[in-house]
Amino acid sequence: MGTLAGSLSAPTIERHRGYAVFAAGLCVFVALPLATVVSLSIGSPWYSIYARLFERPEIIRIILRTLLVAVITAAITVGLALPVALTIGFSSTRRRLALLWLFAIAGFSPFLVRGYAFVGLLGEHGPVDALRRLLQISGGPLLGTAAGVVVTLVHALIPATVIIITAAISDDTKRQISVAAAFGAGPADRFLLVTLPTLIPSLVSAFAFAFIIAAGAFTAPSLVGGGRETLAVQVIYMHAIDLDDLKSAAALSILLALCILLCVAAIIAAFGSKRSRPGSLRRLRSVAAPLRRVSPRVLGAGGTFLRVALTSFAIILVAVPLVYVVAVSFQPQDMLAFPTDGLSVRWYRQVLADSSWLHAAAVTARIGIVAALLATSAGYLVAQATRQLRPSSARVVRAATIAPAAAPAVMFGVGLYVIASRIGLAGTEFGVALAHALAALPIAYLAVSAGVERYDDSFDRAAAVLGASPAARLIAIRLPILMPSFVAALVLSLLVSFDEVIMTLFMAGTDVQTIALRMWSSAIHSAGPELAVPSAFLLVVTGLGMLILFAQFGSPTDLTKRNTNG
Amino acid sequence: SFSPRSSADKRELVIVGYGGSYGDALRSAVIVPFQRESNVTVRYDETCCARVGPTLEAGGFAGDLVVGVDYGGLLSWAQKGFLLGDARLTRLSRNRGIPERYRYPGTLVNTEYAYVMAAHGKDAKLPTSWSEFWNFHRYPGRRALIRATPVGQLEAALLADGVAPAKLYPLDVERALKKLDKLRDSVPVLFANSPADLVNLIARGDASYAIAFSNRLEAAKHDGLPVAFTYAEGLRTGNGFGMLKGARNADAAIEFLEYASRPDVAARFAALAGLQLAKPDDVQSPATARADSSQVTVSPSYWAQHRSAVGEQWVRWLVH
Amino acid sequence: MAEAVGLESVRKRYGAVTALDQVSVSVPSGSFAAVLGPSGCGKSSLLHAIAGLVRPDSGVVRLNDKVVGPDVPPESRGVGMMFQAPTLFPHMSVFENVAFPLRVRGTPDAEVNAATQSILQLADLSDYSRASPKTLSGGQQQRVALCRALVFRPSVVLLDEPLSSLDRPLRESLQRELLKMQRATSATFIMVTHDRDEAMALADVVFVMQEGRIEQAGPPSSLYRAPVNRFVAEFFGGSTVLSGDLHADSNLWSIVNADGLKLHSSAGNPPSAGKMDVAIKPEDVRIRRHTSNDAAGNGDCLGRIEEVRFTGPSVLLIVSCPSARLLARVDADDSEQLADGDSVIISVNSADTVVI
Amino acid sequence: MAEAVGLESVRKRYGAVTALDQVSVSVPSGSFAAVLGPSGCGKSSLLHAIAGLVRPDSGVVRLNDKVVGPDVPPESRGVGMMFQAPTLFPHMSVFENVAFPLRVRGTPDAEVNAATQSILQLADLSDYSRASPKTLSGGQQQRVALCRALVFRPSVVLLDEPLSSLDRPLRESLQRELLKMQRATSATFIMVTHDRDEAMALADVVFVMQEGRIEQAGPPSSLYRAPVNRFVAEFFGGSTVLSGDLHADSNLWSIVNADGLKLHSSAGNPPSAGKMDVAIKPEDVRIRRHTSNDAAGNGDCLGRIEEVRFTGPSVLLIVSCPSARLLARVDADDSEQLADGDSVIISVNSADTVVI
Ligand SMILES: Nc1ncnc2c1ncn2[C@@H]1O[C@H](COP(=O)(O)OP(=O)(O)OP(=O)(O)O)[C@@H](O)[C@H]1O
Ligand SMILES: Nc1ncnc2c1ncn2[C@@H]1O[C@H](COP(=O)(O)OP(=O)(O)OP(=O)(O)O)[C@@H](O)[C@H]1O
Ligand SMILES: [Mg+2]
Ligand SMILES: [Mg+2]
Repeated sequence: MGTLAGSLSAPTIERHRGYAVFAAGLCVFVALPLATVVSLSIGSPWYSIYARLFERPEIIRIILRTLLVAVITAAITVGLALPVALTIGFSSTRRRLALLWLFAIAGFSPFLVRGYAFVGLLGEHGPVDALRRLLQISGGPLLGTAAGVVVTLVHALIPATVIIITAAISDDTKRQISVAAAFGAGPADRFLLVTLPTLIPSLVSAFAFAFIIAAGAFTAPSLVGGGRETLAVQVIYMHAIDLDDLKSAAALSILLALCILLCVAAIIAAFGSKRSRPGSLRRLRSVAAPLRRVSPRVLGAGGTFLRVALTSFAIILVAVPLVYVVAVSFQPQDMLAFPTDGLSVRWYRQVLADSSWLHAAAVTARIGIVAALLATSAGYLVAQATRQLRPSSARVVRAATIAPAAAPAVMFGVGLYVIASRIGLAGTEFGVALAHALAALPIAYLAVSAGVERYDDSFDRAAAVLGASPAARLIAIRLPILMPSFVAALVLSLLVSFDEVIMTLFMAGTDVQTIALRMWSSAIHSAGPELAVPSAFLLVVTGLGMLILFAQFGSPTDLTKRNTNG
Repeated sequence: SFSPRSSADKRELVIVGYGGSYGDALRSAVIVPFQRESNVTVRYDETCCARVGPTLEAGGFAGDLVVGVDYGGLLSWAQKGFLLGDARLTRLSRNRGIPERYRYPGTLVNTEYAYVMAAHGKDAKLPTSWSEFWNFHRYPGRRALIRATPVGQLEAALLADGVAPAKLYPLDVERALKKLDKLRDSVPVLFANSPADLVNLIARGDASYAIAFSNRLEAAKHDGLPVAFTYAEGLRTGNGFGMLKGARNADAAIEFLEYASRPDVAARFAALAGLQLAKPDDVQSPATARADSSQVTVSPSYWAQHRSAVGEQWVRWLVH
Repeated sequence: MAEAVGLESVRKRYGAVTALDQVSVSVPSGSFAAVLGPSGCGKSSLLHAIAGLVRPDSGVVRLNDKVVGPDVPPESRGVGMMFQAPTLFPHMSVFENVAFPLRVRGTPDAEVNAATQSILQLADLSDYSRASPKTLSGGQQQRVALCRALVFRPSVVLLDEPLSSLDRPLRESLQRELLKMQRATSATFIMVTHDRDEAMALADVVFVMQEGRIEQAGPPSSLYRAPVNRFVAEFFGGSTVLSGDLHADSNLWSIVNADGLKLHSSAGNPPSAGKMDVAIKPEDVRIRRHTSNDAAGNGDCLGRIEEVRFTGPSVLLIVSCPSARLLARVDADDSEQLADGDSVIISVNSADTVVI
Repeated sequence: MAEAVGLESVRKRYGAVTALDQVSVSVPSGSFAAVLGPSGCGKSSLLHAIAGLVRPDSGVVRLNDKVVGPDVPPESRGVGMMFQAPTLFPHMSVFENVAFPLRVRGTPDAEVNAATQSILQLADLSDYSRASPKTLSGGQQQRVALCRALVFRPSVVLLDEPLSSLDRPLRESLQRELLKMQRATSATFIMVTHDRDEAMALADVVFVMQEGRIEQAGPPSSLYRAPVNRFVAEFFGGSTVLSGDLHADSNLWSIVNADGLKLHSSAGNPPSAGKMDVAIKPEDVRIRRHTSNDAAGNGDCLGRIEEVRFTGPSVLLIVSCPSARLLARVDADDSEQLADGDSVIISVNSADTVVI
């Protein structure tokens, strides 16, 4: 268990002024573009733009509705991701790799395309509505409803949340579960009193992540949502782009970002404390109490059934759009629809003939790798810093880290662009990579911190007394032990970079072309099967790549389990 | 290449426009032959146009020319000072016979498209007027609108409500929205994210009828998609070029515009892109469109002036 | 007496290592069993197999005379187990850790509090009941784990080196408490320990293991006095095992080693003939300084002191004679004139030696 | 002799608990020190303070005669440390765990291999060098940790209960290896242990701690023979401390307790007057059965056996007389007629008792 060496809190280990300095620098780095956005939102008198917003009753309603959709989405996402993560965490290597592979490659099909897949899947003639009619459930297609938006968002968020939670299932978790079993804890007690509390940090991370992304969602509600379901970022976007009202857009962005940060702070304050308080344990115990009357066998079978059912549902939710995308790439006509009149490789020929796709792919890969490395390192440093800063400073740093996701990309992109163009970074690949790193920072931080939070410092102490310098400790001890979290952070940041459009739009200028950007721009004018072709390609390429990556680094949790000795 | 591209290349022209079929048409009908005839290298940036406004507001370089933008949008940019009122451009605009209603410094608006009624199915029964579009008994089924801007859709609602085309402007926004309420209360309404999505919704049959963009429908029809549409009471909108503030290569831009507005080139492009030429006496625009005298022109000046205010009302209506 | 725990031909291999090699044991209900053996011999594996935490490759496990298949999960076996590493739940206080087994059994709060508090008091941990296990010292953690294994008074208790990190007075007091508790509840205790004295003080029956096998089972005194093989004699008895030749003389026989040291003598018929092994306890070896006027007698031999280990009341000597090496224990007072390298005369009090 | 490790008035508090209370120690270079004390008394905290893993609230730590401030990180202190829990790196094989300190010092591969293999052999772990630490038994893990702390031959070695989970033969052999290594490298070893015999066998100097304080420091025999207070006498000497009154008679004086038991007698001037405490070792207590024809003499008293603890060669008796309770150790052979509840006559061999 190694907690003994860790029992004596060691101020000299890994408590480095460097972390605090970095955190301060990062805060400034994030604050500058935000300050630009704030300055855009200043009218005369300074509050006039905000006052105008508050005079419009629909604005408050839009923000509240956005937050509500985000909360519901995050809750469903985490509710589905937890059983999936448990299934992955406790299954054999082979199955674990297969599942992780599925969830990881799902992310490498651009979300824009998957969003279009949902338009087809949820529409009048899609399979979902066919199923509904078959089951004679009243109502209409999910397309154009808030429920459709939530489903689409859950689909988009499941892979990342699964990866975050899976990375937190460690040998320690498994050992504690078997100890609990030895003391007579049945499946319900084990889950509620041991598994759940030990996974809380990662669940909080996953929930916060899902909430932030859902609250800032643009593509999903734009494609799948209806009129009343128009969410905050869409309104911001409309003001900034279609209505030429940058000032209102800026003010609304600041307002929304503040609301999101407040909500996240509330989530973390409610559940994020390191040790579960007696109160919450008592609550979990009272939940477990009635379950204890059920026979463990029945309960175990029921739990397994529930887990398998939810996992299967999650797999379907993640995989079906991918299948749809591949199918659409063979649609003979120029529309995004399931091919019903024969198949055609017309779009493959078109894409392969166009060298700009290949060029864009290379640029995307370069930017993605740099961004993922930057975001993950920064996320790690922030996680370290928040661990040792005073709680109040840690809150500020955490807010700054999450701000790039909380601030709508349109406005953050504008702010970033203003700063970047002053220092000559606008329109360069590095500038874009930097922007992507910022965009990915929140998720990288959340993924890494889920690991760092429960990392047992005693390994560092052991290494230190054996003579390892901080750098040696980082490379030889922390990195390998935290590898699951680092891989999760890298993969997730790569995904963010891969899908990022809006900030890229500004930072890329007229010179840099990424795949996502290329798709986005052609989708505005003609959203055809051509879009599905690179996705189908990427599914294969990233699929193979991820297989190699996971084989290389092992899976988030190692196999060989030795229950309880030492 | 992680370094800024040098801007010293004098003979490079950066054009910002849309991708997809519009971009393809522009490239094949205009850009490629132009590059053959001149020594200008054109870089066509397909990311129009979200970046342009904010970038210019921030004082950055967004490109030399912008293409495919509605005249209303161009006007509002011009009024914000985002366009470069080059005298040569004004002269060119006059020389090419651009109608008076589409002339403004810094712009060249030689094409038009229209907001029209579209339906799912190659041989679908089409409404003949906007008030028919609101007749849910005769034309049952979902309607698709576009979410981003109210332009065209408010006009359609007012025409359906019986407002005379001549009395359309200034728009009675409240009345238009009430008419749209009737639509939304009677049939399910889908809101598309982009013109392209509108076509997909109609082609797949997710929506039975839509207020859609004629140029996109022309292309869809050309591709054999199951859509039908009519230019009846179509709401015509000018669409064209603007010279952007901070243009690095104004000379090449003028050269390009001279080429693009050459009658043969313009006609070739318009045909490919499904647009109509803005010249009233043009012969090569799609026959149906020209023949339909019921078309109404969307007022550029009205929208240049009221875009934000009406937009706010539109947002309120959307979410209420 | 009914059987509380029984294993029959249980095997468990990990790759090349055989952790349990056809282990068969039977622990009567209400008894206190101790398991001893060298590090890595399979003691923990044995407990894990009983608790259902390790799935045997083959063999049968019985609890309370009923066969429990490998699919019966740990929580249905009703045993209490203390693991070798404390493995406390990090997210619970000391109190909640100890209360855990009661909680999952749905015990009413008042009872939980009473039982938990009283057992914490017994382990001298009352002051730490609200502490987080991470802030405890090693011995404190071990005690919490012990409390957790006992608090719900299971009928079968498995303890894996429960007192290994405790100081002697505390250990002795807890030993006494363990015994008291076991007698009071007539539960069956199986305890792994590496401390022979502990096993002797507590256990009714001792199992000595080596490389996955049970070498000998029986009451501690019988293992101490009559080891069945060299390993048990050395490991459990702390004896030195020497070989010698039988010298029979009418109905008196003795065993004498190569150096002339008389290892054993007895009346009656010798158990066998030829070379024989004799286990000699350190306290049965007599050492006296070899001085010029004191020659080695018959049955004595000459040797040299290799090491003197001062251990409180007595001193352990390692002495070598030409063909063997012996452990001898002498009173601290008697040892004062002995030092490394001294020449000594060795003799064996052969009344207590055991022929194996 | 130069000082290898020195602490001066070091304090460390955790909330209400004082883990180190004005601790001052000085360990000469090249010596083997043992730290003993009850569970939770601050032994581990002491080692952590020396290694730089705990920041003292106040006080000074010196290494090799130089003050090391609290900001000098552990890796710059040049000490080797083994924690109480093995804390092996889970992602490295046994071999790589042990090789780690050499690797971070940039030792050439050939040397790393040689040193690692030889120390693994010493700990009887050669067969496990490729194993993952997670698959090892408790004792095996502990040995790996020990190897890792020693492999780079640091000049100051801190060992926190290094042998607590090992069986006796293995422990004794490793004790011998530790001593050999310490002598060979003339390194300074500081070892926490709860085993008095281990401390006596290995240490040049022993520190007995209680509640964060050092109660007594000195060579083990002097602590054993001349404890400065009741705690050390009981904890380290295993003695019973009884009080008695001074009975002086010209230049002969004795201490007799309330029951008439003579605890101590000596010639010369008594150290003080009135009530005095005397530490009595179990082996100095004489017990004989109280039979009708054997009355208690002068200086003897009557008592009853409360508990008989059979511990191999000797037996520990807990006997109570009216006003006190005593521990007595007798030979196993002599004890056979003694049982719980027997009436006995108690006398003390007062030659060896210590007045505190
Ligand atoms: N991080 C901490 N927070 C709070 N209390 C602590 C912490 N570390 C140690 N303590 C307390 O300090 C005291 C001394 O602990 P330490 O680990 O030094 O004891 P020890 O002498 O090594 O005991 P053991 O023999 O049981 O290992 C204990 O009471 C322990 O609970
Ligand atoms: N999961 C595992 N994988 C591989 N080998 C294992 C595993 N568990 C135990 N072993 C091996 O089985 C043997 C017996 O282990 P066990 O833990 O039962 O020993 P032990 O008698 O408890 O030893 P100790 O006194 O050191 O705790 C050891 O050699 C160990 O390395
Ligand atoms: Mg073990
Ligand atoms: Mg300790």
